Amino acid sequence: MDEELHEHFTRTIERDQRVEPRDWMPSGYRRTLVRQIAQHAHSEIIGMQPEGNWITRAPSLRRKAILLAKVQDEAGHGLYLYSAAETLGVDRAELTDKLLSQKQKYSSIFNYPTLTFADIGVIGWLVDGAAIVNQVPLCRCSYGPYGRAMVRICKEESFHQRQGYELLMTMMNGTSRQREMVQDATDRWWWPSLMMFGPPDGDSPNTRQSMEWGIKRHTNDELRQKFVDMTVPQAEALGVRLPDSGLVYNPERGHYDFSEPDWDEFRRVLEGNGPCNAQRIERRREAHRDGAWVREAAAAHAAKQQQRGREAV
Amino acid sequence: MDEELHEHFTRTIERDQRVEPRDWMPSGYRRTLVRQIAQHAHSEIIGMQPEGNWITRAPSLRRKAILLAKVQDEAGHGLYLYSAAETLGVDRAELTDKLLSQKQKYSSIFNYPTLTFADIGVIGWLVDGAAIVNQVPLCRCSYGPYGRAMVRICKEESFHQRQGYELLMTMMNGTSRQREMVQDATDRWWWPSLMMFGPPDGDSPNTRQSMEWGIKRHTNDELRQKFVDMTVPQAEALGVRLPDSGLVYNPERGHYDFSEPDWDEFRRVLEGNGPCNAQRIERRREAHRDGAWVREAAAAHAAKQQQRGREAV
Amino acid sequence: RDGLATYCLMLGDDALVLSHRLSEWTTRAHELEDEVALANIALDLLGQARMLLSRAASVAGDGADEDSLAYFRDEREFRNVRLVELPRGDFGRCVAGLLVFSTWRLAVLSRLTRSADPVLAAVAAKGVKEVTYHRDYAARWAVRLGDGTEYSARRLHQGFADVLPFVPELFTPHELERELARQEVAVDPAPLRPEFDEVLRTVCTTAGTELPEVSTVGTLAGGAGRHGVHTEHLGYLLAEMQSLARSDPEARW
Amino acid sequence: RDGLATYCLMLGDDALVLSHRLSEWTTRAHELEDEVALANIALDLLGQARMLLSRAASVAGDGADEDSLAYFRDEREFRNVRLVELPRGDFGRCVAGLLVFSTWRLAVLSRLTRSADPVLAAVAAKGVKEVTYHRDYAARWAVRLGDGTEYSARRLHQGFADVLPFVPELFTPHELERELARQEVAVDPAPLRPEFDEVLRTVCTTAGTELPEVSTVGTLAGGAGRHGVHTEHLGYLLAEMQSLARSDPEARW
Repeated sequence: MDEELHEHFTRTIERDQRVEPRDWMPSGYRRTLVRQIAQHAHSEIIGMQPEGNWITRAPSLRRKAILLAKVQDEAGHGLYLYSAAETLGVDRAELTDKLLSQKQKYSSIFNYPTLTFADIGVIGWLVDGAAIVNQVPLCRCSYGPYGRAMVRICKEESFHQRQGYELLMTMMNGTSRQREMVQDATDRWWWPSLMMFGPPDGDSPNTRQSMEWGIKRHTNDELRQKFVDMTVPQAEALGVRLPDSGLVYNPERGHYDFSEPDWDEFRRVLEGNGPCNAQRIERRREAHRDGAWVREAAAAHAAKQQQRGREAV
Repeated sequence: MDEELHEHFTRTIERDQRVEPRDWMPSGYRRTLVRQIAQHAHSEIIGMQPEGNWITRAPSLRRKAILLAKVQDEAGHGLYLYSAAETLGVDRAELTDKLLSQKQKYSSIFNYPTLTFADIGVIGWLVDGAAIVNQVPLCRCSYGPYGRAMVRICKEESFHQRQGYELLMTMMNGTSRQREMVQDATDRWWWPSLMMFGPPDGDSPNTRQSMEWGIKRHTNDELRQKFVDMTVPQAEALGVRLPDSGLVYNPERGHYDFSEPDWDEFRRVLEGNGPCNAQRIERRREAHRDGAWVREAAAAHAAKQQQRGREAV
Repeated sequence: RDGLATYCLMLGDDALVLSHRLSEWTTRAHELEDEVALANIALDLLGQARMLLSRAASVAGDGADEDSLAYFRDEREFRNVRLVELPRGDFGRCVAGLLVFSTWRLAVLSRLTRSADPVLAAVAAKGVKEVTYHRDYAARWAVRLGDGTEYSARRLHQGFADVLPFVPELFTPHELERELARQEVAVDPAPLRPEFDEVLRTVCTTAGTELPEVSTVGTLAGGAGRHGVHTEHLGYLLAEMQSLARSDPEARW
Repeated sequence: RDGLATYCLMLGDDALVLSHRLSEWTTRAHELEDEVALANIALDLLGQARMLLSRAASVAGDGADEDSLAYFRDEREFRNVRLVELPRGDFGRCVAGLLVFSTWRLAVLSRLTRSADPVLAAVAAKGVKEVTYHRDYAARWAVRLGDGTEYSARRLHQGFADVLPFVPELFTPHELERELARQEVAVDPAPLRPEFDEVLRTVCTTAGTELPEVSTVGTLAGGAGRHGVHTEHLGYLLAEMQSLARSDPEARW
């Protein structure tokens, strides 16, 4: 019986069909998915903070509306993803606890501070850009609910990416101070964006298994290369310099060569020592703590309502 | 015996000598003084708030230093005055409680908001100016500790008043926006400043007794007139208009005539319905509440130290 | 025309300032669903503010636009009621404030749909739908908090105690509102008070709570928010909101 | 000369930003005596900031003055360490932060009295006396809180947990500090760490508390406050501090 189920699962994967919540799946597959989806959901939620940092200071009402809507979309993405994770038998409160107790991670990119409004544009351009490169293949993820959530998310992310790029275009056509802000923000976010694809393939032991399971479709280095190739012409169109003297087109490979990111910094941030790790987690803990009485009130009211309903019968 | 003491007290007052803490005094005298000194101390403390509101936004570092020092001086004045009250057998914690529970009052002027930085100058000029007119006679108050505290306070207040006036002079010699700010602040603070002298003499039943006891030296209306006479030429020198079309020099009286303040507004503010009453009291309550654990810690440490001292003997 | 422009600023500033306060809840609410809801309300109000400020600018015809009005006026030139300036507070305050504000605004906007000014009428028509949702959201939460735990009932009650002192100002018309109301352009809020009280009473009954007795926050020689006499909170809000726009006035974003 | 100007900005901005944070305690402390003390410390630091910013301006010789430097630089141009930007927090945090800051600054200033730059040497000499008092104030309170109640000991401990992650930055010299230290103008803070640790150890022993184990707050490609890479808190502080000065750049005050 067990073997039969396993074979069915393997065939589903091989034929590029979708595994659905009620289907049997190996526990490793389930665990990997839960971890990945949760981390992805947490990233959406924590990712609200660096951008949220500029909502009250956005320099025009139009930009304020765009930014507020974007941050709101991220909360929405978090909600879809927590729902997708719930189809695997975990619940959201449990995942929230794991985020707050730092037993689950979120994307390290959000541990960097947003220091100027140009960061909002650059996050749209580079960070959402990198996220899209990472996520488009996930739309074909073997696990149905995750793949379908990604379709919706990718659509909105592309929209955000265009808005970010458009902000940068506007700023590059603005005052010299605005152009300097864009260059400065690009300098700060370029390397962290490259790190978003994870460690080099040689240091990414789980990649092979994830690819076999149809969760991942490309290696970290493949995706990183894709992102660089895509981004260089965008930077040129923008008139911004990417901060890597090793970045040159290699006609033999048909790709851009580029320098290694500082993987020590990557590891330090991952281990909790980035510029904003403590602040990001503390903000969520504070919201959770300060909101406990509200959640309790809602639960108490719901229970009373149910009780009243029963008594009325 | 009692009669003898009373006679001694009366003679001290009549000869314009000072009553000292250990001297016998009528309980009404003591009560009146406690109320007045406490109200005065509370006014210094609450008065820190409208000015404190601009410390972090002062437009030059020099003005910031002046303002911070001034607000600090007010805390100092509060401390002298609480000490003077303590010589009458009440303690500071009790007075603080009475402020926080609104059983004792503070000057109503501090229930108005400071809306621009010109308010800082106008408070120095008009509010400190009115305070000085009120307080200079108090330096000769029959109760020694109060009179002596007032000498020191009046000296510092005069300094503050000059600084306020100097700020306004600078602003009036500045941009048109600065001049408008000064006029606007003058318009807002003029009437409340006139109200600082209390209700018209006809509505001030305690004045006579206070004057007999040598606590008060002039009636409210006398002091108000003095303030107006003093302030009109200062306004002219400044180039600012006082917002009272009834303000004209009366050569017969040798004083300026002026219109009645809005005594209904005065009463409303006194009863707690000014623009900032709730905010002012809440700020003090919050500081008191938030600081409770610090006071407890200091007391616990002191007790432990004492205990250790005893054990070491 | 100046009068109409100023009236648009009044309603526009109300929306702009409250939108700012609500947007402060982003990343700070008790559940993601409520962060989404509060951001939605903030976005609706921001949209109303933009339309009203743009209308004010085009009526005044002096080269201003929504951004110059939002970012380059000083505190004394803002015309919003003081209620919307109050610091964020906790969720009990948020719910009480939003219930009060949206009940009042809904009463105003629903009359304003018949304004002689077609733009105001159109803005009001759109706003009515939005603010109806805001009010329902606040009312639902008022019921949950009032009927929830003892503690939540206390927080709601304190929230009302904090905001109710600012309610009389909402129903005290500025001379301009009265004047424009006579021309059927604006709405005089004074007669709407019974309708407002009725809604609050209904919500409080359902929530099992009673509105606290409070004193009214005073005015300055009769002036309040509509006259540019604000609480001390507004200056800090504007310092933050306007900081970047003012740091480079030549910039376009 | 540019180097010296920048070095003055570093030490000046440290003082300016912390002075701002301490001045936020005005009307908020647990006793009037401590409001006076904290305002005094804020005033001392403001005085140090003014001398250092003025020195930076006169060395640079480009028409700047203390006010243009304080009010018209943007966040990325501020050179202070990140420690001083942290939000006010409670009194436990205040004491922990002040103890750490003043212990470090005293170590720096006492060396700086021998600077080859006579102005820096004079500023340092004055500063040493002031900061000695600041450190003693903080140390006395650390002992009271640590030895006071269980709760106060916990608050002090949490205060240290909040500020210690920013300590390594204090002892990591900027290239410029190293360069100027070689010229005997500036002080390289790196060798001062043992002295700092010793002071903290002594205070903690007396207070009966242990310093918590914490992780270091990271840098951005090696850059931190001295490079203009700040926490997200600084922008809000500057928005508030600079709002009025920037609202009318032509004005003189």
